[in-house]
Amino acid sequence: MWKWLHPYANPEVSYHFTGKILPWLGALATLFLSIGIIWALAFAPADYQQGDSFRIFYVHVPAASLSMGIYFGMAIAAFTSMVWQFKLADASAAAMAPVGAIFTAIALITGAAWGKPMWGTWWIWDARLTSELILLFLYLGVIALHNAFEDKNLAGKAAGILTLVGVINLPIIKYSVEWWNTLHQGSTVSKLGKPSMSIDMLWPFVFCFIGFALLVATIICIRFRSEILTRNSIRPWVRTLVSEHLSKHIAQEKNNAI
Amino acid sequence: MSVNQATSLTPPLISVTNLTCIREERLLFDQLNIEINAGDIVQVEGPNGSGKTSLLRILSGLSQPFEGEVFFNQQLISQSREEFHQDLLYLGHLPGVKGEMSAAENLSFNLTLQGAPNNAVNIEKTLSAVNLTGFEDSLASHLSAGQHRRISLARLYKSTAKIWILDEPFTAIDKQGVRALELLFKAHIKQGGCVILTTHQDLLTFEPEQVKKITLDYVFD
Amino acid sequence: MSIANLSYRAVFSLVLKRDLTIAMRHKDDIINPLLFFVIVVTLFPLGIGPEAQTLSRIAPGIIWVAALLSTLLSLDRLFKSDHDDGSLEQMLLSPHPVFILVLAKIVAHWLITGLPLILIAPLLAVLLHLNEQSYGALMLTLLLGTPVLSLLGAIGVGLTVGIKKGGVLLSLLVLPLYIPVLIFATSAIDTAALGLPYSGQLAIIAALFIGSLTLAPFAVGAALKVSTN
Amino acid sequence: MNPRRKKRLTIVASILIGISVVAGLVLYALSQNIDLFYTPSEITQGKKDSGVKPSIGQRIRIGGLVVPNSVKRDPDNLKVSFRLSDMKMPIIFDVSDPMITVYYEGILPDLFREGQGIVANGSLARGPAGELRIEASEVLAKHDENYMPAELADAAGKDYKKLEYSDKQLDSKN
Amino acid sequence: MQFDSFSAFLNMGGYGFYVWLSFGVSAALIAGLLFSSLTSHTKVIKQIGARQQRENKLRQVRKNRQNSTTNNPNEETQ
Repeated sequence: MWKWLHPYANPEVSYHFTGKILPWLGALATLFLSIGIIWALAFAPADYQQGDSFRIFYVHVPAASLSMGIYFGMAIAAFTSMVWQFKLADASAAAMAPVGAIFTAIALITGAAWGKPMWGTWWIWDARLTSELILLFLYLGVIALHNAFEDKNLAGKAAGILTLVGVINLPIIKYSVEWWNTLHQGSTVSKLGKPSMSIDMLWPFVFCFIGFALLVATIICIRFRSEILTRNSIRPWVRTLVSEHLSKHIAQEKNNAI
Repeated sequence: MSVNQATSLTPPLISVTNLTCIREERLLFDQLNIEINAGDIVQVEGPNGSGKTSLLRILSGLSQPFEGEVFFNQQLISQSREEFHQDLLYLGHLPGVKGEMSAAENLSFNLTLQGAPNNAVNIEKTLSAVNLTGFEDSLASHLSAGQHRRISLARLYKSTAKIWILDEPFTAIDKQGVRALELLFKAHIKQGGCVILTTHQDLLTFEPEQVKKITLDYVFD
Repeated sequence: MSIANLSYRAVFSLVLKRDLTIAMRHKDDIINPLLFFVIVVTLFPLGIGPEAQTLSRIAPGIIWVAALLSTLLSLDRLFKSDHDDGSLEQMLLSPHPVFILVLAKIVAHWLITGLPLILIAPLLAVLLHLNEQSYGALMLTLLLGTPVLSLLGAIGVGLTVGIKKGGVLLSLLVLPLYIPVLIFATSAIDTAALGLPYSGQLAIIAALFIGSLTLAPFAVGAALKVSTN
Repeated sequence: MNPRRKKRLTIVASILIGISVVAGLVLYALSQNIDLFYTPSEITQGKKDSGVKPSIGQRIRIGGLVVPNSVKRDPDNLKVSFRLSDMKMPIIFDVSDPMITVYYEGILPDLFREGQGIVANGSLARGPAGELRIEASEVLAKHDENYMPAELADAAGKDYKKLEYSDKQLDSKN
Repeated sequence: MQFDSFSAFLNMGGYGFYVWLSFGVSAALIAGLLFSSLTSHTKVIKQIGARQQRENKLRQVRKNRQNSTTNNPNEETQ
């Protein structure tokens, strides 16, 4: 079952493969994001209740769901690396952590900027916000652990353990805060009646969401490639690649000088 | 590189295949192959920082190599951990002696943990074998570094393990002590055990050809 | 071969006895976290003001946060000294499963730091004018919750024991993991103060306790293998 | 059974027992109603299962629906009062419904409006006529997950005007 | 187009500060991340290159030494 995956488990192959798809990912991300953001800012209708502040939605919601999604991906990578001793999985987890942290921070900041005019406060200790904040702490812990070990392989394993412990912790925290502070008492405190999101608001959201997802994929790809290089720095293919790259660089500088 | 292939009829006690070790992004050794049989005494040599300690830690299962496998009785050590550790005695740079416990308590705990038989009488005997008579009940924190080392070396006298992996066992030990240890090694390999050690001194009680050597040097390719 | 087949119970009590002996001869380990706990708790009335009503409202939070911090402070001793003198290596190389040794060390840690804390907590609660109805809840949550602190903390120490400046990193890793215990414990005590049943919160803390008791020793074992590499 | 097998079995069995105990405890906890949240009817009549009533002066958190036409604002300052009722469908009230009046001074969140669910933190007090009231220190409105343009909201007959504040009211705070 | 003028666009119906704060902070954070990711890739390549050069130099030194003593060049001997 895993056989077809095997060629991609080779660091060299995946380095070159990600190098090939990277420009396409980047171009698609730019396309979707520019359409989505312009549509969201200038053309989407304002919400009947929240007015134009509703436009924050187009950054906030994709960032929040991607921050969770990236953590989930990181946990899967940690699990694969632990069970199947799959070194590339560690590299991908290391590539995901900073991206996830930044998107969690974006979700928190945009959430606060939206909450201030709408709820009347920058911050509420409710289930979603608190668990998102803990998610940020977990990301920071994982990053700190990655940096604390000199040996990247060990760092990957240690961070993997923390990631998996965090996965169990996240739903507990979400649930615990729901009990402790019941501002989000689901159906009872929400408005009555159920009009779904109107279609001319939904389309820009779809574009924004796909655009952000592609952007995340692009950045993870870039970081993943650097991680592969650091972890395989003694391999001959990395050596030749580096020397080729450097000689090209030197030639370019000479050209510039002339 | 093999140390001894003459006795290929009996399977080697420890064998190592394609061992590669990287520390701090530096290649310490590459594609190392070793076979160690019962009755071998192996000395690992090399300049400082050439990976002697790393090799011993990988052999004992404390560290994982970048690549390659270590087998004990032709089984991966990660898969036969309990059997392997039952037959292994590893003494690293650190003596593993608690300052808050007396010499006798330290030895007794270490022996019991390892599963070696012990009681108050033979603990005292063992400690006297390493010249610690009279210090049995003093707290280890009141003893010197050399005495700490001797407490940890005392375990060798009671060990039932076949494989001894010793990282610089002679540091802080006087000449007489070194001689006693070497005699102990001799008895151990005669009984079908093996000793793997690092030391900067020559093993004087052994014939030079009796000691197998693994020489590590800086590798770049 | 047969000699080494010590039962799990024998190995467990061997390590437990050793750690308790060491702690008894090195009393700082017991007294310092306890003193820290007491001092942190007494700082709050000085900082907030001695108003009984305010204090009684925030008492559960103060006691729990102080317990959390003093546990964090004492965590360092859990594996650090063993790592520094090489006994940790020897334990990892013993023929016994690592989780049983780890569990014994964690239990010893709790007996040394958690238990004295529970014993002194009611006295401090008096100083903080804790609501009378809440004492039962306070004791029960501490009894079930402090072992969770030791168990989860051990994972953090296991991960950072090989790192030179692991102290700050340890709190970054461990404190987020402590949040559920804090929330449910203070919620239980608050609910008890209102005279409402708090068995739900208590059940969750018990679940956290049993869950971390079964899973944490394995996580710590894996973490120690990584960080002593 | 050989001792190694036996040991392994003990480990697996204890993990399984541990996990099932955890599951049992969580299920038990879920069956218990945990909240620190009072609805107006619970303040007057006590919690449904335990019958516990909050006492005067106690800090509580109340959640409910802002009763239409109950919002009274002082034209000179930021004082406001409104009545809260239990959530119910449709939003039609009669005199017998339990309601609690909330007093608050400050700027209400933009999403605050009549017929909307809100949460207020404050303390329970007794008014001049002996009735229960809440003196709120904080009023929070939750936004819902439904978004629509104003035209659609008009068609659906939604009330979406946000509160306006005069300069005089805003000045009174200082 | 939802807005009549550019200033109305900037004002965002009174929520300009919050909307532009959100979009601005997000854009800045993502740009920073993207920039650091791109530079870290070239940094890694340069680091590996530097180490390679250092090792080449060491190898050269060793070769010279070995030539002068004409020792067996095997790295691991029995």
